[in-house]
Amino acid sequence: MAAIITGNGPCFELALKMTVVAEKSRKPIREGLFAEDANGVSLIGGRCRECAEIVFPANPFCPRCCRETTEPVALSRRGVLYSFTVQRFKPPPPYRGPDPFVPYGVGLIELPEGLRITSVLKAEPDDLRVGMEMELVVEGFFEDEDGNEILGYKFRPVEER
Amino acid sequence: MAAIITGNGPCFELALKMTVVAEKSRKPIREGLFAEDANGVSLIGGRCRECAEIVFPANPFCPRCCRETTEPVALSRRGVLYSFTVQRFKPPPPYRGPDPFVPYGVGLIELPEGLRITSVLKAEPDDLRVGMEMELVVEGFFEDEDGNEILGYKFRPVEER
Amino acid sequence: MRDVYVIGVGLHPFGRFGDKDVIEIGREAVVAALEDSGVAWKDVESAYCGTVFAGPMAGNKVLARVGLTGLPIMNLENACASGGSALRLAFQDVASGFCDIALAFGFEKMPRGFIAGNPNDWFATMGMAVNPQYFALNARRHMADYGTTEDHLVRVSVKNHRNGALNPYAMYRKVMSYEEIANSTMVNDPLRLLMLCAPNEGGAAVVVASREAAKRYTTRLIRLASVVLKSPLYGTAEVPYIAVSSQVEAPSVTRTASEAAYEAAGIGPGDLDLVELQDTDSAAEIIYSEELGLCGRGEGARLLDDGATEIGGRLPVNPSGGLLSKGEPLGASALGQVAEVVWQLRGEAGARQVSDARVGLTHVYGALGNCAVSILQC
Amino acid sequence: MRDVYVIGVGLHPFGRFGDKDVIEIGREAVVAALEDSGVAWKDVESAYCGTVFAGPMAGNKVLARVGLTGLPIMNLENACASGGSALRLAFQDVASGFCDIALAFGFEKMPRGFIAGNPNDWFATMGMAVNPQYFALNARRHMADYGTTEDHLVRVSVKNHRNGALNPYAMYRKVMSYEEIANSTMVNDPLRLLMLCAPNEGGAAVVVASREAAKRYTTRLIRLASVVLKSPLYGTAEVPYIAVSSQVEAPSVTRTASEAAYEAAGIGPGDLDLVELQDTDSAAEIIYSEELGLCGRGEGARLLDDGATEIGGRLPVNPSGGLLSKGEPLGASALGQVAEVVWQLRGEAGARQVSDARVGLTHVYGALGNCAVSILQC
Ligand SMILES: [Zn+2]
Ligand SMILES: [Zn+2]
Repeated sequence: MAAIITGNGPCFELALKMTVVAEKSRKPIREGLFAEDANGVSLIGGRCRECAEIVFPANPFCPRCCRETTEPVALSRRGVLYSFTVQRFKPPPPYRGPDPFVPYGVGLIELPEGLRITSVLKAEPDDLRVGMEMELVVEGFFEDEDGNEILGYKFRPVEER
Repeated sequence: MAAIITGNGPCFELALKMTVVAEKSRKPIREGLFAEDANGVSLIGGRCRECAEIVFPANPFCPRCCRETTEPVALSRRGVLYSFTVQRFKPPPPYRGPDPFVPYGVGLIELPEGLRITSVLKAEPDDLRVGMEMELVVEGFFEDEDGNEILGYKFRPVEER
Repeated sequence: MRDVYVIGVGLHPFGRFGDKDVIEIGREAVVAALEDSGVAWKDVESAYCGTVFAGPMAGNKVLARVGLTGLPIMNLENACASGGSALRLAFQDVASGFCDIALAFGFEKMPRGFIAGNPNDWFATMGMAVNPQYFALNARRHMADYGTTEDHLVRVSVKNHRNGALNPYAMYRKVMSYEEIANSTMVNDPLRLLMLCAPNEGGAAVVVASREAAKRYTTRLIRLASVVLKSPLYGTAEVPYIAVSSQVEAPSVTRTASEAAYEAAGIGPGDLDLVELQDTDSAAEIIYSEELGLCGRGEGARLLDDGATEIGGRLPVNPSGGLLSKGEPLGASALGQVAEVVWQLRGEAGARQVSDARVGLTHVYGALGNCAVSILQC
Repeated sequence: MRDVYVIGVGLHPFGRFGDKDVIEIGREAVVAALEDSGVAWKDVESAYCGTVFAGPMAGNKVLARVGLTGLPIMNLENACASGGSALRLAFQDVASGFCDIALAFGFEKMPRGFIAGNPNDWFATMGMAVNPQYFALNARRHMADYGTTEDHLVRVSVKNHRNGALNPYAMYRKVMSYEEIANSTMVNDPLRLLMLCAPNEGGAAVVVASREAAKRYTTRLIRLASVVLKSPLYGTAEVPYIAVSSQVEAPSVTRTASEAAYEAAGIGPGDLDLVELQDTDSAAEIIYSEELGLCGRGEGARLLDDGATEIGGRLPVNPSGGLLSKGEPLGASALGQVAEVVWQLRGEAGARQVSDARVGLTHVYGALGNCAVSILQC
């Protein structure tokens, strides 16, 4: 059975086939952001029943139809780097990252569904170029007060295999 | 020589005849609110050179002429109680008063110059009535962090002598 | 200038709603007004939002959940008159021909407890600058000048709570007895807890339209005859204040704003069938009744004695229950009054219906003397 | 609708002013505009204030120090478009005949450092939601799409600092060399510190009037031909965002707002003699030049290569020095642009005067996609 790293979003019935298991030591930074099934971990968006528009994070409201017409959907794990930058200064709170501060990439990942997602990048800044293929990774961003590892998402360049 | 319990207001040359002496243990809650001369302590207002309008606290701006035309003036020590209430609950910060809270009177004092001043009252609530004569008292309101006694103003009913 | 009509009103109930998001409160009010009007969101051409505590760009955040249609959105903050300011601008957009359909909306989720004025630290530190103090000072002086009594103050609150018990959008939907009010905690003499309105949460929205546009949606044309916002003249005492001139006697801003509204509407106080006014406290209802010209100076308590201000009386005041029973979500309160007047003029006010209501007035007044008055007519 | 004219402008310098009171900053700007216009304060009939950080009722507090005349005062908060929103309303008051003379003013005393967006805690916690990130993402994509280079980004900043050195109201009145800018600290690649505008302090005010009223005060009639505020259409990427559709391609709000402003004014981009636009960063100047229709899509950098945007060029952009040299006090920045255009049209811009300037455009754009554009003409 798949490991579960997320629960349902608030006020939104997550329709994916998965089992909710409370796991103390690893927690998503926000419930409902991503989920793991037999094929691996995915970000969870919402797809409109009426117009096929995709939203992220999952949310019942379709901003194109202006009605609550979306249903949860696992998003593609791969996308294309639409643009990128490097965060060179430490963001103000509530940012939580390593101390001392370590610069990191931030990019827009264009998914084939027709959505660009802002994401932290897991890459050497010099390796980044617009148009390169990227893939999702879910990993720890920091530890919270109770010692839980807080999980967020990043995208990294797809490596040749 | 008169005891001095106030300095100049910011950006305002106080024209009263008086000497400024730093006195550590007793400080006015705001500089320039009141001063003492040979006749006793008075609140300091501003009187317009052009229209005789009175402002309190002293401030160069005459709100009637809409120009900086006022000069400092010692206000009457006596006035008439225009209205009053009793503060029955502890005001939110920055209020600083006795702990536990003690209710106190608040009133509007109409001065003969043509000004109504909101003031804490020093009186038994049951003794208050609209139209009674009141007189100024300057006294300690609380102690600050450095142990200074912080002085403010109150009005109390004039006693028969 | 063209005539302007109210074609839809909507409220989110006033009260306390736990950790419900203020943006959602606003959204529900907007959606309710749109549904009431029958107007599709994409046909609304401009939007004005009034709120004080909901944070930056709150109106944009609400409307992002209704739909991003590109319309101009302005966020207003004018204390208790925020909603009235939003209505004034929506009114003007339509009156001037800038557009045919405009939205005014407001919402709030206020901190609990009395609002602490803080004009200057030293003043608040000494124990002044607390709003109900000023209300009480006005009340006491009115009592001394005109013979208004504590009994009158109790009865204003009894009336408004009785009305509010009939209003599904009110915070306190419970009849309060004379004794409950007269024995409630003294807050600032002569004002007791149940004579003071509570800051709270809620939302309200109003859709206005030109005559031609309005006729596409309804046959019950309710004209927004005027909306006026005024700031005070020098010489009036506006909350909060440290001192006020008694050399200069200026008319109060409630008087100047209402006179301007009467003149712009071509409607006088004698034409009114109901009034929703800023009953921040019991005495305020009496004082503002006078300043709005509903009676002569000093005669506000007599209106009450005559039963005129009851729902069945000659000129019902606060048939909605007023702020005393609804509470006061700053950005929403003025638009909430407009919704009540519209329901009354449509004959949709249920158990609190004022019979034959054809003309109504709304009035809000707040910090630093901002005052908004509107007049509606069917 | 009547024609509207700008008859007075005034600025409090933009910069950092220690613990100087923000209300005083606003007052000085208002007084400067009144003096410039020759209008007596009591003759101003309505006032609109734009500010984000100055606290509740800030416009009323400023005007209480100018004089309590009873006029309606509205406080607007529309992020970077706050001042533009205030101008739109003052414009409409006069255009609609509601009044003859109106004031728009704005002021700010902003927290130091970059503004932290915070759409949702989790997103900021992960290290996104920082404004210059979005600017950098736009810049990088523009470079990839159209061949804009880091050299272009440096040269925009060189130009604007060179202009700003001639502007007594600018924060940075110093020519910056190519090397200083090209070697300044990298903030968000490709954007360096000296390619980003600084939030700061300042005030600005504009007096507008009907033609008849304007003629009483001046013979140099400068027409405010249009003022437009727009919010975004769905499908555009507005700061801050977590994700944006690439299925729906909507025109940017800068494009929709400027097209509406051109249409309302009956003036096209080809008629412009100068432009003051939102150069939050160097790339923004290039991108907005395209969205304002000053050139074709992807041709913004070519304008720079051709020298068109220099003060002596075909279409000077940000002759004031732009936000890059003035800094950005949110509530004041749009009105500061208007002041610059007015001085240019009057021929009063001194060493940075654009010769034969007869038509100018201002543009601000901010959080959640509020955009204001105005067009002035002499
Ligand atoms: Zn849809
Ligand atoms: Zn004077």
